[in-house]
Amino acid sequence: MGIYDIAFWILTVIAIGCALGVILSRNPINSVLFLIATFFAISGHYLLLNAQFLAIVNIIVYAGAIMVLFLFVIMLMNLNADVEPQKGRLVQLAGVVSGGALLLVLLAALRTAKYPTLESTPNEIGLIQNLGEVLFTQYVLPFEISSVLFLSAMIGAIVIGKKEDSTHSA
Amino acid sequence: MKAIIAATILGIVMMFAGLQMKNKSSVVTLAIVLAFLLLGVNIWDLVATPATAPVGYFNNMLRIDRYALWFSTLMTGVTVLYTLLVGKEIQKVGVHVAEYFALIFFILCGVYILSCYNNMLMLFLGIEILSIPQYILAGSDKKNLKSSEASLKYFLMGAFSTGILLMGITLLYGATGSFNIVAYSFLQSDALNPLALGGVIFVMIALGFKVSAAPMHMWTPDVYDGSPTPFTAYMATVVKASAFFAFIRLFQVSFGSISSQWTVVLSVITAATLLIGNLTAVFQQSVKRMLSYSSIAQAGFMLFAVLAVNAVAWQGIIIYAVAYSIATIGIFTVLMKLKDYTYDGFNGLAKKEPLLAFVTTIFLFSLAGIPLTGGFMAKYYVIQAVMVQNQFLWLVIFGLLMAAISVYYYFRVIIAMYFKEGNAELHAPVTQGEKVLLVITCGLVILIGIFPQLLLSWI
Amino acid sequence: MTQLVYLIPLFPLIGFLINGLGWRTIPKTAAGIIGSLAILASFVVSVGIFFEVNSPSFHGPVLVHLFDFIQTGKLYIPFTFQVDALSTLFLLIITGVGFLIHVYSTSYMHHDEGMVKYFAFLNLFVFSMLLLVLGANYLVMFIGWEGVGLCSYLLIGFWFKNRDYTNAAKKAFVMNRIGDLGFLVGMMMILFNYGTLSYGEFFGKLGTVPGALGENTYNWIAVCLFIGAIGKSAQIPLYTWLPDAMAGPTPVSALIHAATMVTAGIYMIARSSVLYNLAPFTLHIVAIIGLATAIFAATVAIKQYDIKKVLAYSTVSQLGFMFLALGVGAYTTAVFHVMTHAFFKALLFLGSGSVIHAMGGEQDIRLMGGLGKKMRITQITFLIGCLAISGIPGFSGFFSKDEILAATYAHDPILYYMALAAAMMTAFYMFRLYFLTFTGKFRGTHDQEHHLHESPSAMTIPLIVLAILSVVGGYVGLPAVISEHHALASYLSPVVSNAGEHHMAAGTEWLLMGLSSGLSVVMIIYAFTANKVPSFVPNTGLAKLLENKWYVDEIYDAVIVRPLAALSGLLDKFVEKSGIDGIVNGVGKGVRYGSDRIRMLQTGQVGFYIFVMVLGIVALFAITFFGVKL
Amino acid sequence: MPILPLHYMFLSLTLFCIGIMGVLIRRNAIIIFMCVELMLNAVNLLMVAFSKMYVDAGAQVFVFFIMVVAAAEVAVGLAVIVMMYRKVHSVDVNILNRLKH
Amino acid sequence: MNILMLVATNTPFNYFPVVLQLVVAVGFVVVMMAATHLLGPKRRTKDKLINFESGIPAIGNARQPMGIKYFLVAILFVLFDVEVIFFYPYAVNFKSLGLEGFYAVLLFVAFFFCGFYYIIKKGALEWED
Repeated sequence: MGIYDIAFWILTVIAIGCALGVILSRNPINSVLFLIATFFAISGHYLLLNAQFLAIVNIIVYAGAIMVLFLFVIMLMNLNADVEPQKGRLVQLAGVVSGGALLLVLLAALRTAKYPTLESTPNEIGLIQNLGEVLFTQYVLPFEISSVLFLSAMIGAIVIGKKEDSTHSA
Repeated sequence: MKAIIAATILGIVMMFAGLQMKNKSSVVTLAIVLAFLLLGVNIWDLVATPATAPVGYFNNMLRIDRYALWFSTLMTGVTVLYTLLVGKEIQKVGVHVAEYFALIFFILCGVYILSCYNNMLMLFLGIEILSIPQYILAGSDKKNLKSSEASLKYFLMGAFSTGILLMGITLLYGATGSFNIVAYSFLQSDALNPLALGGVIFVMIALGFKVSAAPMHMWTPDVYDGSPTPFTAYMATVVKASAFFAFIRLFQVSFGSISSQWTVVLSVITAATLLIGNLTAVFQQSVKRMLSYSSIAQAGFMLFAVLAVNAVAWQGIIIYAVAYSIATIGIFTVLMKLKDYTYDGFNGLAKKEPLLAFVTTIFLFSLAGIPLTGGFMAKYYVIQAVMVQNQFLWLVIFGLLMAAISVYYYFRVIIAMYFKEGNAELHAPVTQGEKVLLVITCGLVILIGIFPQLLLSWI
Repeated sequence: MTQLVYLIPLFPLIGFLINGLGWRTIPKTAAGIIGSLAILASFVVSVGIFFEVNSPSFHGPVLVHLFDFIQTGKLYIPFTFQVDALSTLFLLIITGVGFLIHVYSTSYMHHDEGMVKYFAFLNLFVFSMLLLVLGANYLVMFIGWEGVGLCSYLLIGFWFKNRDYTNAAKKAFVMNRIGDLGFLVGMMMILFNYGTLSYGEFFGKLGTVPGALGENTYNWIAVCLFIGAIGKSAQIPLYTWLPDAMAGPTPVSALIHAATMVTAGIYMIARSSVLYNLAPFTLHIVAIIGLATAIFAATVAIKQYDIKKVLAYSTVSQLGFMFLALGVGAYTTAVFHVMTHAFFKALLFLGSGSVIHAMGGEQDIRLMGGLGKKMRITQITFLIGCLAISGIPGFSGFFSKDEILAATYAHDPILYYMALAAAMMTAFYMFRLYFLTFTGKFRGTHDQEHHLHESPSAMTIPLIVLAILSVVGGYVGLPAVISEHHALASYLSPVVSNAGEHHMAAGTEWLLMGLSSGLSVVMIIYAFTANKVPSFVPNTGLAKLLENKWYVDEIYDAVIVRPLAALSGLLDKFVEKSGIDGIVNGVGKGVRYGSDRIRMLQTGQVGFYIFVMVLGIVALFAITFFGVKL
Repeated sequence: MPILPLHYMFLSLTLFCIGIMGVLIRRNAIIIFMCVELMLNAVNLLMVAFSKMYVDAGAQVFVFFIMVVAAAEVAVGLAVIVMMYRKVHSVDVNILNRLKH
Repeated sequence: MNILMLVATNTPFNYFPVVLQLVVAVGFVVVMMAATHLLGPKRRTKDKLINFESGIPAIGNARQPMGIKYFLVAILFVLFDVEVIFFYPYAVNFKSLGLEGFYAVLLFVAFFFCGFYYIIKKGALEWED
């Protein structure tokens, strides 16, 4: 077992364990922390897969910004384990069983999938230079289009998030 | 192509208009003018693009053909009609009138992308540009708890379906190594990689969610019911139609060659959608909620076009989208005039506003698929598309049976208007201008029903 | 002239538009004139076309192409009218009888505030009906088919304020939808197998191109189309809407539910005779259902007391006769009966309308009697109608009904005797109606008696015209023993002709004619004696006398009438109320129940929604990867 | 045993299904949304694995866009959740049942 | 800039120093916390564990929900933060992408500034109510 494999299995165990922690812990703050840990594990996987830039971005954007926003909202609402609503046992069981059934079906269905072999030699594609090249040549249209998405989201933040006052708006 | 840029810029113009203009009705007027402008740009696109083989743009991110151009133009036309008919009602929803219109222009940008995307990334972005403004519009009536509830439900389920869509795209990428939808058309039915098939099913489920096909339909009644009515009208028409267009585009262009693998599953979905939509609509008391179930039922018919992998299906989906959208917007316009959205609210409308009752009747005829209205032609074309395929005769018969049931709940409204005593209360008297517009809309419905060739000969 | 055929539906459409758009401003009288003139204009054009079609120089059907309707890939369906002998005959019936009924309505509906709307609907109906018969393909026919159904629905509910119309209109609608579904499926199958819907192409391919189901294709298509005909023409089991449809104004009953719309089913089958000739099994079903309906409805009619209900059941029964004729392959005979029936049944309905008009809305025949003294014209014309429908020699009904009976006899004598029994009952209940209404003493209130009057000329003139037609209308089809030349059959022969010409011995034919007309006379006399006295009025002298004189009445009563009446009641109560209505209501209830159950799935819980979606994903994956290929 | 794409796929599908389970068993709207984010990350991981398999940077660029969209969704979604919270002082999705049947 | 330098290397093992630093940083925190926990004296009495609020018994939770305006700023922060994804790659490739890339980014930034201007005008970033 090479060092790659050891790293893979360790990160896998951390990722799955923390993911379970997200859905099982009663305290929402713990869930957030577990999710951040999961993201770190996934970033570790990115490194193993030669996606160095993505690994960094994943931490900056997901763990750094998005999850902090979650944490912020949870604290804003002062949610904790005491006020956390719990579903009935039966409903939870049904959820676990159906999720498990989905996993089983998917694994059984995709078990025989065919792939080219995984290139074990490191490659350069995950480098920031390479990604920039691809992004600004092939993917320049989606890049521009995504600004529409941001504009929508900004409007959403204003329309939904802002307190209603009639002085500023038409 | 120009239309995508134009829609974005006009959306920004509307955003800034909200900062400058204090008068709500002048904002609406501006929006109507801009919608017409956008229609002009679309027509320009249509005229300027030669009718030769489809052209790829931006490294084949987009691929523009006649269907795409016509669909964009027609949907813009429907939006123009929508702003004309419903614009006044949007004023009443909340204070951010200009923003609502800006979001509608952004949605249109998504519509254009979905009509000509050639890459899964564009599909994904298009779906999101279509959806995110909808979450906002659904929750825009902040005084109303139902509106917030609709928004949250739609958002949670929409985000979930985004995950499903992405999983599908990833699996397809895993099977082919490409995001280009034309690349998928080289998949072969025999010895198909399970990854590809899994991807197809995931994508089908995610798109089925957007078009509210059973069993992914359950958000539809609640969201349509809870959202402010003007926006429900838009969600149920243009948005749904373009989701369908995206659906059929992907499944014809990319997965046509492996259709034997997925048509069975899709036929099950179609049958379930027809059954649930039509059956559940029967029991409703609120016309608005009935219309949301009916939109599920109509989705069942539109799925026929996806099921049939041939050229007739394209024509079918376009004519269906137009006929259904126009009639639905018409009905919602009338509905918004009424104080009471239940069936009883329509009692005696024929006495009070005979013209309103008459146009409503025509719109309902169209939805029910009575001959000489657009709805009949639309149903005819999609069924014809399946018939040409020499498959799924059972589904066609089942669909006709369900169409027979649908007449029941549509006609309940007509009975209420014409045959029941009551005093249908209106918010405000209907103005002459609105009447003229409604009559024109009604004329369009009949025109499509009698001369579908006027429309289809161009496409 | 034939190229002008588009004018025929255009006039009623214009009439509809004028009356429909200006229904608040147009005065009532003007609306009546506009409506009637529109139909008159159509009638004039129809007559012109008829002469052209009837001339020896006319060859084959003329197709008048209006515009392209549907054009997809290989399939091409134009909006085309077809002018040939069959459609022209129906044009004449629809516009001719329709015009008379419009004229009648101008007076009958004059007191009604919704008269302008009424004429708009009526014109729309005529327009749809004309589309139905003029179309050169099944799709155009279907459009007309739906249109007439819609107008009938609107007109049944026309007097919604003071009548329990809702159930009637709803029932009519549900049953027609079931029929329409059959028609649609039939159309789909034609399209599926032959790739066309136009008559010419379809019939041309029929014999040569085998369908997907082999020989059975013909039967399947024919059965599906026949289901459509059952719904529209009120045959067992989808007939109960027609008696209930009498809730509408009487001229509507005359036009839609007697003369025109309900015969659309016969038109369709006659039009598709090429197909039906290839589907003998289906023809057999048609004959049996027609005969069953004829007998059944006649039985029920015997015990009805509502003047319009009697006529409604009699219509159902007569339609049954027409289907019987179709079933034994006598297509022209069926069309012949459609024509004569249109005359005399319209006459009877209009006559009953005149009676109801005079009685101030009363429809119960037990409360009438002796009206003949006050309303001479109505009485005489009504009598002519009764004679015609009963098949008394010399009147139109005799010729057509006799032809049906003869064809049936040639086909199968057993069917003949059953049909004969139905014909006898017809004579009985019609004359029961006549005697109870027009003869004897008046049994209504004093006010009503005072009010009795003959109707105005706008109503009586159509009655007279129709009465004349009811007499002479039969002479276009003289029995073979009298004349070798059957005018109608030779006129229709380029389009439809009877399946097998049965040449019976002249003696047999005379015998059959004698038998049916003789028995009819007997039944009339019997009806006279039996119905002189309604059950709850003390016997009058004359009736008592008759009763004592012909002691045989008691025997008749015990042996025939009582069991028949009991059977009639039984059928009415159980088969109709709980059987057929039960099924129709049951389907409705089932749908509502299912709706209610499925509705409950919509719990409002977003978690549950996603749960259902996940289950759906699991199921779809299971079907795709591990399911049997459907 | 060398690490195959299959391993990554199983890992990714497992995380994906854990996310789905979380959506199903939790009632807190924020946690449900976090579980959706977990699903998206599972997809990202698989996408990167395939990117390595095909030696194609396109898939990694796709992941950028997934992150961008996720950010936009988070902005709107949390705004909606907060709006709801301000009205009913709860983030429990089970109380969202004014719209049903 | 050091992040970029690190990224410019190409095997996972070039990240070993980062991992080492992480381990040291986390380990330091863990060790310190554990040490105080283990070494410090523990005297848990009831009085000591309850909050002391000037002798008045504490009612409810000490934390109060924050104002919504902070939340709005946080949301907008996330939206602008995500641009990082696009700007780092552009910065690295600034030269090679040339004018075309510049225009592309210019357009993107222009859209963003429109949004930014809109937000400021709407008063979403005003701290004072």
